[in-house]
Amino acid sequence: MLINVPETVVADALRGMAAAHPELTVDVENRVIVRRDAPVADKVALVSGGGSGHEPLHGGFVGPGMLSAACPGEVFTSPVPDQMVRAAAAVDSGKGVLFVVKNYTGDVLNFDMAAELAEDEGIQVAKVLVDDDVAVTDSLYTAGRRGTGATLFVEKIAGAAADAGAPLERVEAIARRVNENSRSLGVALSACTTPAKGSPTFELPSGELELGVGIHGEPGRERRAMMTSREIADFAVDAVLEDLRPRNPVLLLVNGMGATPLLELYGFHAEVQRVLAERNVVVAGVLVGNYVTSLDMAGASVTLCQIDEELLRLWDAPVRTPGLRWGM
Amino acid sequence: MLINVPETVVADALRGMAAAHPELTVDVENRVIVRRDAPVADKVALVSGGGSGHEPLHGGFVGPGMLSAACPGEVFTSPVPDQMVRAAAAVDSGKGVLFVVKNYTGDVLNFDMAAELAEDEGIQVAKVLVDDDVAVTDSLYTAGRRGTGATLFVEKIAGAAADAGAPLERVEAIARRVNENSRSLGVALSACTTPAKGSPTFELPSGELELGVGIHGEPGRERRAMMTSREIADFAVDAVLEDLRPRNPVLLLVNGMGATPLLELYGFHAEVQRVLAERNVVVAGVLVGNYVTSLDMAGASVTLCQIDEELLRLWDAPVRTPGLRWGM
Amino acid sequence: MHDVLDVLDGDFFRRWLTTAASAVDREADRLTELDSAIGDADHGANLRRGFAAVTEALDGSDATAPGALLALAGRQLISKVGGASGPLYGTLLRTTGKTLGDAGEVSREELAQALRAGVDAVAKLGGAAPGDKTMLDALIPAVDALPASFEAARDAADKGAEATIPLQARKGRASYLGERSIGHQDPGATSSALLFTALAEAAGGAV
Amino acid sequence: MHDVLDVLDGDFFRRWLTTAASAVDREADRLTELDSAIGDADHGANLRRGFAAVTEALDGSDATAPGALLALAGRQLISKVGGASGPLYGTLLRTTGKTLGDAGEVSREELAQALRAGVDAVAKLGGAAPGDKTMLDALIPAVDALPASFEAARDAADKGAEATIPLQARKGRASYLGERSIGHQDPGATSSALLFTALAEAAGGAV
Ligand SMILES: Nc1ncnc2c1ncn2[C@@H]1O[C@H](COP(=O)(O)OP(=O)(O)O)[C@@H](O)[C@H]1O
Ligand SMILES: Nc1ncnc2c1ncn2[C@@H]1O[C@H](COP(=O)(O)OP(=O)(O)O)[C@@H](O)[C@H]1O
Ligand SMILES: [Mg+2]
Ligand SMILES: [Mg+2]
Ligand SMILES: [Mg+2]
Ligand SMILES: [Mg+2]
Repeated sequence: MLINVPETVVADALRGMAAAHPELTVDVENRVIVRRDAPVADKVALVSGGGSGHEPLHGGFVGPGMLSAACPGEVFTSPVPDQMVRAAAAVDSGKGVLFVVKNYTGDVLNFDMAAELAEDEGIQVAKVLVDDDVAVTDSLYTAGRRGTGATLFVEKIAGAAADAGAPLERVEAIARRVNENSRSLGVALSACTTPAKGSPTFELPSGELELGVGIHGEPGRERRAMMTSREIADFAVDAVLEDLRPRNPVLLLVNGMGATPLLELYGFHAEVQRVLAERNVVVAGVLVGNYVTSLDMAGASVTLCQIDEELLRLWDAPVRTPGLRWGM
Repeated sequence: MLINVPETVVADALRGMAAAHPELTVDVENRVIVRRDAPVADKVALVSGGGSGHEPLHGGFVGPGMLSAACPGEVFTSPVPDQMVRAAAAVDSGKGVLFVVKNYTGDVLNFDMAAELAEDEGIQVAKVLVDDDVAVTDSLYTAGRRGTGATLFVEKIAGAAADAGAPLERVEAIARRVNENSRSLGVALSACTTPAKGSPTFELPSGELELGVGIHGEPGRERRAMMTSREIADFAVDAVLEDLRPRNPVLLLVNGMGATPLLELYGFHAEVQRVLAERNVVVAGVLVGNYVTSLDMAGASVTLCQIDEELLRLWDAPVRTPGLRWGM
Repeated sequence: MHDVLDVLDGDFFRRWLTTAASAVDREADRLTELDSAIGDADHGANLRRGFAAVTEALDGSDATAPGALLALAGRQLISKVGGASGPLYGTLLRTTGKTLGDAGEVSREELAQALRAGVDAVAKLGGAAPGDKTMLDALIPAVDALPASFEAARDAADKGAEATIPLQARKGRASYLGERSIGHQDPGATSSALLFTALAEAAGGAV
Repeated sequence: MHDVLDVLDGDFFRRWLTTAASAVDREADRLTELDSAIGDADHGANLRRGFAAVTEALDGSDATAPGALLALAGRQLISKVGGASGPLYGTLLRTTGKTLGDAGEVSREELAQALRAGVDAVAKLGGAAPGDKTMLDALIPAVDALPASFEAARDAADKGAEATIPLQARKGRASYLGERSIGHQDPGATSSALLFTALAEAAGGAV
């Protein structure tokens, strides 16, 4: 690993991010990444965060049209309430703050505590839980579906709504609508290695793949012998469609897990488009790249979001962040 | 690997790229990626290309302010003259075409042949060779320094000059100036695996690293036991500075080889900035990310380019490509 | 063998927490190993970071009341750990501490009662039930046994942690594994057992 | 043993090229293996792709003149291979073909002369000298020996290829290895030897 010691990985990365992105205010000590122009007068603010190791999520999505602030935790570990409260205080213009929370026990508990503390400080807080991963089927007997690729859709679209001046309840409702209409499935071709552990977090013999993997290398539905890009696309798209049963059109995210070359990811995207066409699904917008990663895991995930005119307009609205940029 | 069969990897990727980027015209059969609005009247055109497996280079750098077209070869294999001639014909407005060629025997020979053929067809062609890799020291007894990270600087800055309406000789001279003032050094923490071979292209025991690696996994200056991010930054920056001996200010590219998590790359960038500050080098512009990759190789490279006011202005000029975008 | 101590003062609680911190530090790799089997391989690092902060906070504080010391430790865990275990262990200690109030000394029975309130708060916050393969499966039997003796609590926690092996997880990350979570000891239950081992050690009992 | 053939017609050249194509296909993994030791692990795939295109082009062409057939093959290699070997082998065959002109039959001596022109063009294009550890180290001795016999050319090419093992590369990717290139056989010299083995085979010589 290209690190100094595991203990300083997140702080080192934040220093490096600060030096690369003068348009962000990076508080390395307190681990909060904020838009330099925050708080933006009369606008609802969006705060997200989660364990590190998924970059560019979330810090790379801070900027006009998307997040107001992000709180990076230790690698694969939810951030702590102090960070979230600090972030909320830094970005609140008085119009309130939406917490975008991926559905993991740690994230949920810490953001819940933070919401209480922030409200004690007079900040109006709403929360939206992202839980799009169809690999977790039996959500009654689990911590529920995990938050993965749809987080990008929620942050982008709700960010655009906030940017357009929508009030907190409206931004929250839109975020919720995006999440409810999004589903993902991820596939790992190799495990990832966390700095703290220094060896792969799970055993995945080469020549096998894990279908339905989570973004921390959590196991999925099943392990199989290696499949072709075509077969993986069939499996992933069908798993998502079966759960979502979307009306047309949809947004599509073909996301790399970190170590899959862009060359392979584009090829996989071609296969995903093929299945979608075969299933008569109309794609209104698409993103291919490494956006919600799992350190050095090889693999990819597919996220679909059923949209309407309003959501598509918000998706297309300008955004300017280190990780996602268009229209400005 | 997330592929179908090795033989279709490049074609599959091009289909996926076409579906992701409607702003590009992707000729999958003939392997040429062209700006949709080409030829742009009265502007010099830039054509580059090389083996695939380095994405987003070059195809991801096609667009306003950068390349007019790119020719992707097979993985790690130079494209063929037919592609380059076709690309040149598609983008030439009558003002001529600059070929940006990384210094590898294959690329040089194929672009040379293409230049002859294109000139036979009445297209005015100039060439610039990118050879920035300081790992190759003894260039009298080798094929010469390899073209690596500086390619991005050359394509961006010469692209901006072309965009501003400079004539071919001027665009060529600027490209040459950028190359002459750029140096790089790369470090591999793991080898990469090509689809055709299916196993790592070279042996790199875990716990060792290759200093001065090339972007196809070509070996470097020496192999050592694993070093910290800090030590690697010291080594890479000093190797580059020793060869370049730049006047202030410089542009800095901290480039990921493909499988190094952005989290680690940002941390490495912090160390690179530290050494540069210690050496009194002033950084006027910086880019951190996966831009000139080597499939799934873990590692990073450092490129410095000594600039002046003109080059900095061209660097800062707007660019809109899948892989690099600002100002528009 | 019966407990050495029955009146527990601030020194005792400091001893407990620093003993727990050493145990967590020593066993961090094992906790992470367990968490890598059915979680995300960070439980050891999480608690090590948290308890290091607890030790530092204790050193910097002149609090002597048991309740204040536990609440301080709980706040540190909440502020420094993150993940699932940070808020849960933080809530455990904070609620226990608050329940003890500002008495300068407490009895083992009072501690047991306060810990029960702490464990209830953990159950409420995390929504887990006994048998869900979480820290509760060590905490609940330990608290049940504490009125008997520190050693009994320690042994019950150990047994509870071991008894998570055949269980299928229904909460936390391990739940995503479904049946594949069976056959592995829960990392959180294991760290809970460490806390009760440290408690018995602080009380001078056999370890 | 002397050569079976001394008058070489279009059929002979078609046989040479398709035999070469099969040999390249059969030995592609070995060529890639050699290229992975001191290059970028694609030489086998490169030539397999190129010679498959050559075979297809020959099938689709009714050319019969040796020169035309070689030039056609050379153009295919240039258009389909890429890398260093594409232009180099393409130039070899194209120049050889052009030198042969449009005669319907050529002698072995004429072929040897034309190949020498082809090899010179390769040397000029790539700028390599004998001993630089490239395909030239097999091509030059083979062409030198061809006036004697096809078998002599084949053996000289084999020997030339093997003799690249102790050399330090000064051209192509392998040159980046410096001294570390010593001890490995050059992939391009190896594929050149395959071409001359195919030539001897096409001539009906012992293989
Ligand atoms: N809902 C819950 N209720 C009680 N304990 C839980 C719950 N979820 C997880 N845990 C405990 O937390 C432990 C994992 O802690 P840790 O690894 O530090 O956090 P994370 O799962 O966020 O990485 C599990 O082993 C389990 O004992
Ligand atoms: N300048 C040169 N002159 C002659 N032959 C060369 C030269 N450079 C490389 N070669 C030959 O090309 C071979 C490599 O071909 P190949 O692997 O197909 O291309 P690349 O090196 O572009 O991947 C080398 O083994 C060597 O024999
Ligand atoms: Mg965790
Ligand atoms: Mg090659
Ligand atoms: Mg964990
Ligand atoms: Mg090669």
